[in-house]
Amino acid sequence: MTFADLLSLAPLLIVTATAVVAMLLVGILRNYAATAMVSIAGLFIATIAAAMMMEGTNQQITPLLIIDQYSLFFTVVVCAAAMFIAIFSYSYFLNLDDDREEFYLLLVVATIGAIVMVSSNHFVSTILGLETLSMALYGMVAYPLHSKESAKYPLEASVKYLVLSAVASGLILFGMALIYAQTGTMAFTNVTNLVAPSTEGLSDNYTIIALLLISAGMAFKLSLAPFHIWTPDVYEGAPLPATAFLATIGKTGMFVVLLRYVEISNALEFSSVVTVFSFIAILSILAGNLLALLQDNLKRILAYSSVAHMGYLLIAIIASYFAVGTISIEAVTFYLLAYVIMSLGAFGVASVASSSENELDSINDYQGLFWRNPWIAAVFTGMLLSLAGIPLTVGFIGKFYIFLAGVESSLFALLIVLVLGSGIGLYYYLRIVYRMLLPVDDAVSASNTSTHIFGSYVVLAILFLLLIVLGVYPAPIMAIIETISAFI
Amino acid sequence: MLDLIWLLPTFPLLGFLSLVLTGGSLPKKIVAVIGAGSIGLSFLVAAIIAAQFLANGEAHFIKEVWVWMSVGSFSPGFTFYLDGLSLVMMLVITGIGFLIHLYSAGFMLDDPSYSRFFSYMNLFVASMLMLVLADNLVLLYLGWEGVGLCSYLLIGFWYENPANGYAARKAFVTTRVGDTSMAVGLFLLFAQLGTLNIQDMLHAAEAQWAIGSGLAVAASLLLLGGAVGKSAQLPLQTWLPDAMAGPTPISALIHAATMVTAGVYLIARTHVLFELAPNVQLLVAWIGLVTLLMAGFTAMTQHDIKRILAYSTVSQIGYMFLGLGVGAYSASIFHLMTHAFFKALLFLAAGTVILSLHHEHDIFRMGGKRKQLPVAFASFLIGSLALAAFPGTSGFFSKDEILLAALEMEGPGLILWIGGVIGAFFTGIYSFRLVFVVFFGESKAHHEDKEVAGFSMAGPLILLMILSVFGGLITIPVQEVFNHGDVHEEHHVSAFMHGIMIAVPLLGIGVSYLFYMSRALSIENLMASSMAKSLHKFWFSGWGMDRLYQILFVNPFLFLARVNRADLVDRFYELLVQLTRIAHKMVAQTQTGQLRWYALSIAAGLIVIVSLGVLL
Amino acid sequence: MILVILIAVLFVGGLLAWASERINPEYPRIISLLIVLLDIVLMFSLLGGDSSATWLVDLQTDWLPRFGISFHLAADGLTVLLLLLTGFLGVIAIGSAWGEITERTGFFYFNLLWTLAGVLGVFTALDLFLFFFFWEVMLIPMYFIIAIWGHENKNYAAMKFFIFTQVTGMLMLVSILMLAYSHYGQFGVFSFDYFDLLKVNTSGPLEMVIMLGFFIAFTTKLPSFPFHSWLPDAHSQAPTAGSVILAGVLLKTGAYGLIRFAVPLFPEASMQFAPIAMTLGAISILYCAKVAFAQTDIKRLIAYTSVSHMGFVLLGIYAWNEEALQGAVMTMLAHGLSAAALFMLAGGLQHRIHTRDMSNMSGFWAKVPKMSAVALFFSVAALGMPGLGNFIGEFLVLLGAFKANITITVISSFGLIFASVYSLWVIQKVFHGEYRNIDFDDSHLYDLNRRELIYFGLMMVGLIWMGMYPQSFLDLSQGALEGILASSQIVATAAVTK
Amino acid sequence: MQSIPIEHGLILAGILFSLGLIGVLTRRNVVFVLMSLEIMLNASGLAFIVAASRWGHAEGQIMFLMILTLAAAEVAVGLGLIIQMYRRFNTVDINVLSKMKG
Repeated sequence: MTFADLLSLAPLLIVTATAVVAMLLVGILRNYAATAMVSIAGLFIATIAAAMMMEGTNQQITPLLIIDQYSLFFTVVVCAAAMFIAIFSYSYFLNLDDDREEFYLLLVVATIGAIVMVSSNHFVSTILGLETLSMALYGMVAYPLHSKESAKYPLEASVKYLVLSAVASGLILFGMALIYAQTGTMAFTNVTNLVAPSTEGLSDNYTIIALLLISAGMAFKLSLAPFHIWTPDVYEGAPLPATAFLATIGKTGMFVVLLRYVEISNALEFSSVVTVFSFIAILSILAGNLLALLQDNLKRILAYSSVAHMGYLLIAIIASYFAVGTISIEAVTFYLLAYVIMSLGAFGVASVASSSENELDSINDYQGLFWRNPWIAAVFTGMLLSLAGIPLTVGFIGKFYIFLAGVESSLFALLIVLVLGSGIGLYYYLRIVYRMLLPVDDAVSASNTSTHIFGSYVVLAILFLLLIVLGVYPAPIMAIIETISAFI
Repeated sequence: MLDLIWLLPTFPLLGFLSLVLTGGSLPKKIVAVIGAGSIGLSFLVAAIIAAQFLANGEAHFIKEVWVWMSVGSFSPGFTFYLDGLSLVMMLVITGIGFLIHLYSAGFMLDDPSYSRFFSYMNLFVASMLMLVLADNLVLLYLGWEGVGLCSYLLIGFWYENPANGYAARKAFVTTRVGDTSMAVGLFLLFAQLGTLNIQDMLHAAEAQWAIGSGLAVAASLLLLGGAVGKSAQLPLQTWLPDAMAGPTPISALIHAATMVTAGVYLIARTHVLFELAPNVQLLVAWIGLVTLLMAGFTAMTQHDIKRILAYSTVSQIGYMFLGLGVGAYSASIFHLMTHAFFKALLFLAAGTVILSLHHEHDIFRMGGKRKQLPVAFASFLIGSLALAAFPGTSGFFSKDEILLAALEMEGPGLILWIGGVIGAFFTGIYSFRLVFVVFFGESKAHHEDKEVAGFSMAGPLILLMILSVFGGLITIPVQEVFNHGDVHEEHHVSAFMHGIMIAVPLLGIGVSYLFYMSRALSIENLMASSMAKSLHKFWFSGWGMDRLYQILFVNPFLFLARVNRADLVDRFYELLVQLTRIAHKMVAQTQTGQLRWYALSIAAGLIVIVSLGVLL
Repeated sequence: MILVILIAVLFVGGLLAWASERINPEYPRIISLLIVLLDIVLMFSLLGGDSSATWLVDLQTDWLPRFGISFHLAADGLTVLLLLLTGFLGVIAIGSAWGEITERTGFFYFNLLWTLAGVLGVFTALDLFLFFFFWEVMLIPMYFIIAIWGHENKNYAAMKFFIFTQVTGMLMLVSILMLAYSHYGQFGVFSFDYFDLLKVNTSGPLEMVIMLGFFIAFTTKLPSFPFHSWLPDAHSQAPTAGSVILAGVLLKTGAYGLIRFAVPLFPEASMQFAPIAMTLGAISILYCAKVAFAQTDIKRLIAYTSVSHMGFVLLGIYAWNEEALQGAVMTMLAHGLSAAALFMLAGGLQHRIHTRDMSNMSGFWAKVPKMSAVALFFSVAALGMPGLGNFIGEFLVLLGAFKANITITVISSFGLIFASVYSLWVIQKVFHGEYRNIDFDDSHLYDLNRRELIYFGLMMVGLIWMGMYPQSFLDLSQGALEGILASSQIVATAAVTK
Repeated sequence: MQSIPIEHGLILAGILFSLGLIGVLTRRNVVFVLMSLEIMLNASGLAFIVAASRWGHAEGQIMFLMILTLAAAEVAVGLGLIIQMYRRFNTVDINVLSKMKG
């Protein structure tokens, strides 16, 4: 392990250091602001570092980690997102009647896990990252456990999440074991045509089962149907920052792993795997959108919509097998980025409006927001329209990519489902928008007692800017994504 | 001077605009001056133009004002075409029109919306002139629709009464049916002959189409559809009697003298087409015959003074169609002119009667009015004589020519002639029935009435009387328009036939004398039999045509409209929405909140995808 | 460049109008009026260009090079006509909102101007991606206009409007991508540029499928049976200005799309499909005329008549010969004015007596003669009276369509009769008859004021101009249409021989 | 000596795994649920060892050790939550945690 290796591990190390420093700080003096500052600063530095390293870093560090432009790109995304969430959570937890500092600890640790995931091309690092992330998330989900007001749900959410995601981890592990039995290596490798004469017995079906077990586990983490059922409850029960983290960073990390693994292992060579993936995609799109249709709880709506969005992404993954170019990979990349931006925005608005004591998670709470607080409402509208895939927003470009990938691989059945799903989706996004347009209802607006922090507004502004700029002139980012996608 | 022909429609148009834009703010005097004056001016111009045109004796004169639209090969223009035919029409329209405007100036004097009335009238005259002066069918169609609109507006002039509105809509929609068929005819002609300029079109048709060729038949049939619509012939005649809801001058101008004869004009204008389709031309004759007979029967049963005249109009136009059908174009046009004279006279007179009797329409509630209403009486007497083709009157000459032409025609000619003669007989009956009942006998009317007839009303009546008597002596310069197949020159008919034709109307008059004057015969006996009653009822209802159409077209349309008010298609989308909601409810059931159930779902999902993967 | 300015002016103006509300709620409407007038002035500069060239202006710069997507705006005669119509109706719409919209004026005019901007974009974009971009952009402000300032059932209407157009829009996106991809297949590079895609020769079922994607999107916006059912709701719920823009301009984008894209890009498929399309047109004409007659909500009635008139446009476009196309364009323009005017009248009535239910109305002529006369004029125009714009359009359409398909044309021409039935029915129901106000308070039932008279007067003049001297419009569009026709020459001949 | 065919090992692991899963499904007591999770994780650990023995690697066994620690961590967090749960509801029946649904 040379010094160069350490250098290219810089972002990871910086974040880890942040965690340590924060921990010591908590040990020395309990100061909410200080802890927050430290972690935010650390994450910020990590973001910058990763961004600066992107030029021409590309090396395998130990068998476990691959630091190439692709992983660095997502390191940037993850760190930035984590930083934004940290900023949101400051105002959110400000009035929590309990120790508030540890939340940042958990958040930073979870970020470490995510960074490891996006840069892993080995089973061990995958598991390491995944579990680090999950462990921390259990804590984050359950965090306001002791606080009297909102103490019922975090516990339930956390237990559900813990049990079920442990099952999923079990699935992944078992699948990995089978693959290992087939290939003899734990690094991501091609798993096709392995039936060597020397190894009696183990037929392709072993491989397929193994792949499906892994996919099932990952599908759970990505809350793809039919493994999505936990999502709404956990989203609803968890405090908003934790939900945001789970929805954005958690999903991103897992999806990058999925992408890498599918690409390297040629899993899609097996037509049955393609079938299963298509099945999962269709199911997720329909189920997600249908479930969200008449939902009144904002967090649950976003949970269900995330199910649908993961389904959209899966289409691109399937397409990547049929396509000649890298368009489908770019599609996945761009859409992930877009998804992070818009869900961060949506959850951000919610968490700015809420606090740990009272979360405004019923869409009725947002009635008349457009006239009470036009700027927030504008941001929220932007995010929702983006989620619905309307032009002028980054969400549209993402949809465009997915459609293009689909057309390129002529997956028309999936595209029709995509169109249907988006059509249904419009309904519930517009329901929220319409609520905000309604005249102000004093009873509701009175209940909004959150403390607004300047920082949160800045973050929202940044996100909104990204939303529009990437939606109107995405050419530069497209170029970047085109180059980095070559590394998959 | 001829170049100024575009002034003809311009004056009335200006009158219309000035009246509309001032929106009834002008004093009535000025309104009357503008309204009648504009028509007077264009009559003046018309007269001068006519004189000049006849003087330098060209066949026709064309003046293009501007190209209307030019798309590909299709380029109709605002182009006026003057020849004998349009000359006659334009003189009739402006002349009669002027008189009637004059009359209306007095007649409508106590109507609140005086200027609205005149604005519509002027617009009407303008479009009517467009119609007859157009050199292409599109411009003609413009006038055609324009007069239709004005007739709608004027029938519904007293809009407070929904009945009038209904009559107006009925008139417009019924004629619109005909217009549509005419429009389709235009499309066909253009698609086939590549032009809608009337003369070029006719020449092209002669050149390209064999006699009796399918296209010719189709084209002439479609045009005929337009003609019967406007001219209230079978099967579209039902609107005209109801159109009497409008003020009486309207009935005189639009529904007697000018607009309703537009169909005759159209056929005469495009007679070449009809000659290319002999069967259609024969059909024209038959339509004319049947219409005139049916209308004659009905006229005998009516007792609303205006409806009687309306049906008589229908029947007279039937004669014109008969003439067109047998190829006596100039005769028909001649009859058109004379009919314009005496029918306008009759209507205006009827107007005086009605006005004097405080809007009494039922002739059996009148009677013995010849003392009180001398002018009206004189007008009615002369008008009816002319209408009944009393020898020497204008009506005699024109109707005579038509019947002779029919007689001379080989094949069905004789039958047509007989029918026409029978019609003449009825004409005699109903026209004098009207005269006798209204003006003779003892006065049934409740009040001693003074005749309201200022100069502006009496003047036109007198002029029209003169025209009705001596109009027959005018010779109309339409020879070279119809130079082929015209039968204007000497007829070789036995004196016996002549005798019949002269005698029959007198016979009719006599019959009505016996019934309504001397009471030698009594209606009561005639009406005794139930058979007669029902027959009378049937005729009275205009042969039940209204009922028929109500059942055939109106009711089904209303029914369809009613059942589908909510738009089936919309319901379909509603259904989709409902299905989605149901689906949502079903899927939402899976979110039980039970951890073990969740775990189970994962296991199940696992099993599903693994079996999918392995089995496929 | 001028085109960019045209659009940018509106976008910026919208923001200005919104911002200016803080200073004084009167400002937004004044500002936006000035902005639109300025835009119209700029538009006239387009007319200066030499009319010999098909494309008066043509601007192209890279946008998303990764996919050969360029920012490509261009205008030919047809475009200019539609731009002017948009500008004109923009003014009219602002006028109709002048007294009606009293709260949140800033945001309202912001949306209004942005809708117009989107429409201008749609009319000028020659890169299909850009076209789609604007196509969607013009919807969102419209959604806000309906959803915020609409009437009792606005949420439903706005939602329906948005979902219909959006879903079909996505179908079109798929088609665009398929087309672009087949260009990639044939030339090895991505391009969304109109002229490049014209070169692509797709054929067979694939072409049909792609074409259908466009067709559905455009006929939904047109709208045509069976995709029309969003329109009555949108119209009856939208504020007057919204209806004016919707009926006057937005519907025309669908027709424009058919003329510019659907047919030229897929000549063969369109020709195979023409009979079906024309049949749909005929059905729209008759069916919606009938449904219109049955309505009691005056705005719904007018909405259905719009569908019926748009049926003529569809008929004309797929007859695909010069007369029919010119007719379709004239119908678009004339209907733009007449429908807008009728909606303004209906809106005016609703503003005065707070009901749209015709069964409550009767004999208004006695009460509001000016208004009644105006209404009479426009309904007469709507029923296709010669001498007014609508007649020219419908007549030319039928004239051309007759060459292409006799049966359908004859059937469609019954629409002329139905049109007279419903138009006169409105006049009878609302303005004729005995005046009575049992069901509403007529304290505010005053006649047209000067401002309204000016707007209606303008529109009347427009219609009469179109009716008496349509040449000035036909000449503008002629070059463009001939170009489009020539581009699918084989097809045109095929159509005639059919 | 003859070695055990790899299938047998894997099948055994599979059976263990399924047992664990069934346990998670059937048990209402959270503690037992956690134990069933343990079984699942260890089953996959066993599978790793079997595979490792096939290739004669050490990696598999290292992986097993990692899984052990991982499972321990899971249980640690889990037990913490269970205590909270007991404090609040005075029961460890998993069904009390079903407030959120729909």
